[in-house]
Amino acid sequence: MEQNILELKHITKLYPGVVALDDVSLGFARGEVHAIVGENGAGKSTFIKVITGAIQPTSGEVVFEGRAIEDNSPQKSMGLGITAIYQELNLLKHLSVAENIYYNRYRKKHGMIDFRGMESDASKVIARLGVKIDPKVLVKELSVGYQQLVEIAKALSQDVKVMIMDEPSAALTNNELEYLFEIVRTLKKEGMAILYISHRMEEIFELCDKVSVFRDGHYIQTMDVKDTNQEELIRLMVNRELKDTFPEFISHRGEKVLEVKHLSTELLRDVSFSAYRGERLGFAGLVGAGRTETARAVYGADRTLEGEIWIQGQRVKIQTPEDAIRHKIALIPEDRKQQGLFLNMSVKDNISFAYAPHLTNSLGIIKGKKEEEICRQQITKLTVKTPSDRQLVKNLSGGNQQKVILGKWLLMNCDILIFDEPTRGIDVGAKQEIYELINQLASQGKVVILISSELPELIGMSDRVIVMAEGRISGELEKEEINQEKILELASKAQEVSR
Amino acid sequence: MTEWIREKGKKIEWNNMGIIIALAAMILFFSISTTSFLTPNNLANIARQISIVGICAVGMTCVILTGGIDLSIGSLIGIVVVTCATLMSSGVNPILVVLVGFIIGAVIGLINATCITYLKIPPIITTLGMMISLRGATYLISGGMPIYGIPEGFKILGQGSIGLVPISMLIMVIVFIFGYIMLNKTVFGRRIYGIGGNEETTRLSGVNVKKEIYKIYIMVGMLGALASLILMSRVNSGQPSAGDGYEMDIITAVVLGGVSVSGGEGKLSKVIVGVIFMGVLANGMMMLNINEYWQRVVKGIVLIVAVAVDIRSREKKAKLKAA
Amino acid sequence: MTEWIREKGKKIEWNNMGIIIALAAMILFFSISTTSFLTPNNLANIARQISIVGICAVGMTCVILTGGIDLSIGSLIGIVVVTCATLMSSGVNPILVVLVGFIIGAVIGLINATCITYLKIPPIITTLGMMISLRGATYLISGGMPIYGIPEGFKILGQGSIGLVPISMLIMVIVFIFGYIMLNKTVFGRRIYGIGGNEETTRLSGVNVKKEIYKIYIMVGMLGALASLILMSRVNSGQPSAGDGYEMDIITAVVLGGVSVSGGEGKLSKVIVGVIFMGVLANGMMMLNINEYWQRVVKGIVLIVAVAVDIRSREKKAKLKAA
Amino acid sequence: GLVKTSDDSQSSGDAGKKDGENKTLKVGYTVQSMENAYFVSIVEGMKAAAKEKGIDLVVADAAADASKHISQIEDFVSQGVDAIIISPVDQEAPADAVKKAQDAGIPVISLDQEVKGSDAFFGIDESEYGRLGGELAGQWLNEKESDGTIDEIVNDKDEIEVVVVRYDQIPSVIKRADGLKKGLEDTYTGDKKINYVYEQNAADADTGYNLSETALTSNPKVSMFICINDSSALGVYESCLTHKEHTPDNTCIIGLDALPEALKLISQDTMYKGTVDIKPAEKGADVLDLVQDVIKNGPKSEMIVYDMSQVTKENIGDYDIK
Ligand SMILES: Nc1ncnc2c1ncn2[C@@H]1O[C@H](COP(=O)(O)OP(=O)(O)OP(=O)(O)O)[C@@H](O)[C@H]1O
Ligand SMILES: Nc1ncnc2c1ncn2[C@@H]1O[C@H](COP(=O)(O)OP(=O)(O)OP(=O)(O)O)[C@@H](O)[C@H]1O
Ligand SMILES: [Mg+2]
Ligand SMILES: [Mg+2]
Repeated sequence: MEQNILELKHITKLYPGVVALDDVSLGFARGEVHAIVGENGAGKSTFIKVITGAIQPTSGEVVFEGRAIEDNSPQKSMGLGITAIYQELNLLKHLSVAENIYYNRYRKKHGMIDFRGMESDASKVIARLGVKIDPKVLVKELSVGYQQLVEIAKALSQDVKVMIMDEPSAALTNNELEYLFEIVRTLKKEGMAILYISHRMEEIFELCDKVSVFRDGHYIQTMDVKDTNQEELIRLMVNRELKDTFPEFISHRGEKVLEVKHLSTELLRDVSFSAYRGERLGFAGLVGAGRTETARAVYGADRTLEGEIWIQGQRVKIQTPEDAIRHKIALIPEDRKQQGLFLNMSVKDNISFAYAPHLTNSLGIIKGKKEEEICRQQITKLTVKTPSDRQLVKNLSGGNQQKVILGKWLLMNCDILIFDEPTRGIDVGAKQEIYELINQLASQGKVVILISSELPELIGMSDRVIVMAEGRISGELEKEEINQEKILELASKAQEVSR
Repeated sequence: MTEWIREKGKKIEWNNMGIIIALAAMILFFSISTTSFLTPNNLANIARQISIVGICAVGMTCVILTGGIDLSIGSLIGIVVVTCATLMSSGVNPILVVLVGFIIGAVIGLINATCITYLKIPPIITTLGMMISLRGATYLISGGMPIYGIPEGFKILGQGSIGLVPISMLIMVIVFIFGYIMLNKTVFGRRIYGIGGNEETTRLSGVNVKKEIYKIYIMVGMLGALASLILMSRVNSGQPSAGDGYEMDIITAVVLGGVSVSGGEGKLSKVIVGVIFMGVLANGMMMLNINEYWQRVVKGIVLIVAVAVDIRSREKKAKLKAA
Repeated sequence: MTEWIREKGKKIEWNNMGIIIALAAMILFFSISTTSFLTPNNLANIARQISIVGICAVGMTCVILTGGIDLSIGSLIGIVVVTCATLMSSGVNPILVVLVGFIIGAVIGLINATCITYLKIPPIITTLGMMISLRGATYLISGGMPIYGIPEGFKILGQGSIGLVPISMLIMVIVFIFGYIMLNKTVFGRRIYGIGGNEETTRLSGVNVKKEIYKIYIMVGMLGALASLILMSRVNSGQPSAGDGYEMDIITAVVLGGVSVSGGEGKLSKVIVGVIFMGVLANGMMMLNINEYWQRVVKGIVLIVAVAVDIRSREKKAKLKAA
Repeated sequence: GLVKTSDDSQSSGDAGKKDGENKTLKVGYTVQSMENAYFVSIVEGMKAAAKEKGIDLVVADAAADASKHISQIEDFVSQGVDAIIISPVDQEAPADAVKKAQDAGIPVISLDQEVKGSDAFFGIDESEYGRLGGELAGQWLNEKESDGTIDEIVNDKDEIEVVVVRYDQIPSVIKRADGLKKGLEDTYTGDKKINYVYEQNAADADTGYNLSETALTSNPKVSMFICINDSSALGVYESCLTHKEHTPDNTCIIGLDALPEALKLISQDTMYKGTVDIKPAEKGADVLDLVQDVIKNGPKSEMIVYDMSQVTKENIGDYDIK
């Protein structure tokens, strides 16, 4: 058998109160796309961070091309030809796209950095992903989807032997994904070893050759993708049987609750739509179509230039999130770290943050017992995996962080809930729990708005879909009309119009 | 396994003790090397000497927790002291004067907050500008000369004691208790942590961040005014240089108490230790009658060492927990 | 759509001009209201007066860009000045003394960096402790007395000019040019931006962050030493109080130049404007014969207003971009 | 008038200065620190006199930074002043700048401390200033000796415990503190040992208060405080008031500068026993006469010494205390 390019031996990683990896041994071969799957908190990200030297394992060794890497560090692993796209976006927000792509690998001319050359190179790499982003633009100006693409471009621009991708697709739509897959297949042919982490099962089957399953910090098993199927994988991951991916739901469209009329912002043009009780309204579109922008405008997070918002037949003024909450609107934001969490605060403090004013006694003191009780309920209800409610949120895995945000907003008991990419980075099991939750909310007569880039999810979880393109609404599909082709057609429609 | 995790989780709650250990070591050293350090009288002195910095430290903690900073506090003390002393010495009713003092403090806080929230000027620049201007104004009001003629009765605030317990210390303790409850048990306190931890998340959680910033800076201004009145009463006069450089002492005490200058992290229960630490160090070195120059050399080193010990102890805890 | 993004991208590159406008307005005002402001002599004076702050501002910019701060720079100036003056006055070869000066600066930078990287003490505390200790050491070395007897020839550094152009200004300009190239065109400079923008990302990009921090603080120390030598030559003596409080002037100039105290953002090309702004303001107010106390009041307000104008102009740009 | 002066005075150069009598004289004063009440008094006196004499006075604050003097002298030269007065932080640092000013035809007069090479020096002998204060302290001890009450103020080792309030950040004040001690030692004729239990820094009331509070706690028998200025001495006095054991009979506080509040306390027979008056406001006024003299008649080589007078309850009657 051909020798593996990368071999991990008996890796254990302990964190305070957590065994993130427990004696994991695994190897990776050249010219293979090797998927790693597992529930949130299974240890996937920890595993790849050990490979790149971003963290030091408590014990065990990383063997590259037959030799153990000593004193591993990002610097060292990069030197050996290992690169990674980390799950958390790792970009320098104040620097340009081009510079981020070539950061610390600058091309020089006369001893100085050649920004011109760098920019033209960057354009070419970005173009391979089927999008166009001005390489001079600062990263902070981009939406999450674009940032993810920049991150991918950064990895692709490197000439390496092992490429690791930790949920690269989380914020991408099918369009960009196809380009990404295309590139990955080319790289594979060139003999690169690729580690691919994703919670989207269909991607595994489309792209990967091998799949390894992790559970609770333990390595479970590796299989050839062609020898397995979705059900088996999921069973191995969650260690129990899961029912249908998208739970059954019968919608009862109730009264009209929310009506948005002629909403315009600096990025949106004349967006109008209505949402009804008991109905799950989906928003589709390509990266940067303006879905997030719409949600934020409705929620009062950004300034609107024009437009009216009506709630239950009454015109309301929503200029700040404070106003929105008063009108019982909640927004579960897409950018978890920047907009949803207090990373340095405990799980408890995160969950109770918005709800705290309802927990005070007559003196304005927060009732500690009550608070803890309520937070524990949320933790249990959402099965947040954390050693205690005092754990700092930054130490949770990505998926569990998302659950903490959900917990916070469910407490608020709002009428209109806008979920912006609620399952981004969430494992299949948890996804189902969230779907069930959404259905439950809808059947309680709440208004649910779901923004998602994962088409199967959107199709499976929406009773009506609004498709956006370039800041406008390009079409609306009723339940029976919803399918992939129609959505994609509408999503790319406006592009032609505006040219 | 679950039990084990749960148990470990509790340990995270342990307060990290580094700075307390450093303080204890220092107290031990001074107690051995001088005869009069550990006497009730001297402890009362220390209490009296730290009360002004202590009161301001509560406000500064809030500001730093939001990720801001207040460099104007020393000059605020100056202008409140000089204005109040001028009024008192010209016979205005002391109660009225105290009121005026608080109003000045609040107004300065209001201006700071307006610059920070509406003009979006970074706190460091806002309060630096304010610091320079207010000190100028203080000298203008006083003509550069100290003001005397404060009513005798007013002395009690800064000089009086109940038994051995100085009144100024009592006030400080009350301020700390209030601050503690506010920061840990009220919505306002949570929001202070929130703003410093992640302002955008706080805003999206329905908090009017600007309003909270106003509240914080006004509170700081009023605490500064309270400290000013104590200082004025203590020296029984209005010195135009009053409070000069205090901002640094206050910030040092707060940071020594483990509050992160980037905001969102820190505990008032440790800030009090920082305040005491600074007071004991100054007092102890004087007791030893160390040469002024050496005092500085030692002070700087002790500061660094204390923080190093504190950080080390936190790391050790983390390791212990992991094992 | 693509066009649209591209176009926005270009507009972002525009330099925001707010602080330059404020400076221009101020210069205009002083030129009209005094006869002697806009004379070659006076401009040369200003140039000489700002050179020390200017040189240090380049180093401080780097430190602040990484999200750190250096409060010890003023005391560093003190100790270098006093040590070098002592050596020179006792007849040591000036070239050797200059070398010693740079070594002291570098060693202080090294100590700062070690505390920050290995002991993980926040830069504000590290450099504050250093500031206090070094000043104490400076007084100890000098016994509190100024040191005289510096060779005549050494004066040229701080007092000489080539034609009307002061040598100290030339040095400052060279330092700025070097700094500019370093920050914008070299890998080291981009790493400085990276560390301040997101230290973890920078580390994961294969940068040895600790090593870079060392380089930065050592550089700052050496720039401080350079400034010290100019100051010593200008004052032609070793004053134990040399550099006292300079850290605040330097930080003010840097922040006025739009560098964000939270790191990662800012341009050296604007910092020089900040430095000039502070120099012109001080000089112009004196020319106008404003009362010293009023000068302070005005200075604080002007600072705030200048930053407000700068921020406003940036916002306007942003809106233009969006429209 | 301010706006018009300099351009023509620069072009017509010396001619303008010769008949300075009927032209407004422009004088620049670079002062050590406007945060110091002593210098504030000098400036006040100077300003009042300038108004009377019709002199255009520009005051600049060096804020205790030796290099600021240089900048300010440079600025004065480009403003085209007719004379410069300087109260330097340090005596040599501004020497080159002074020379440049002189080269530009501008005389420089030192006030308080001398700058090497200046055209005239109206100054204070700091050691003497301190010595006079120390002498008052010594005299008080001698009185106690002759009363026979000296044994009430000594500690159990038969020593007189003295606290020296110094301020070692300014060279001239270091001399002053040493003068204080010397004055005390030279004047005291008794045979008790003088023990300086504390020598610490303070220049303002707040620090003075903290200092004496601490000193009195560890050394309750301290009977004497000799301080480098009245500001700190007044703080010391405040804290002594809180110690019942300390009375005007067994405690002596000596300050310098003759601040009004200090004079008041001296007149009231308190622990505050004396201060030394150098009449800063008068000095500020007088220096302008000297400036005019120098402009007319050229440099003076002799130092003109400040007259200083000790103030105790004996001569306090000469002062007008409100
Ligand atoms: N710095 C840390 N301190 C403490 N615990 C940590 C830390 N980083 C990760 N953990 C814990 O280690 C475990 C594994 O986390 P990891 O991020 O590897 O999960 P993951 O498989 O990538 O999950 P996800 O699919 O949600 O990204 C989790 O329980 C997490 O809470
Ligand atoms: N602060 C900003 N400044 C400039 N452009 C921005 C800014 N934020 C977002 N954009 C751009 O606005 C467009 C709409 O973004 P939005 O986030 O609403 O899209 P989306 O449909 O939610 O897609 P995504 O999957 O990227 O979140 C994108 O082109 C994005 O790059
Ligand atoms: Mg992960
Ligand atoms: Mg989006």
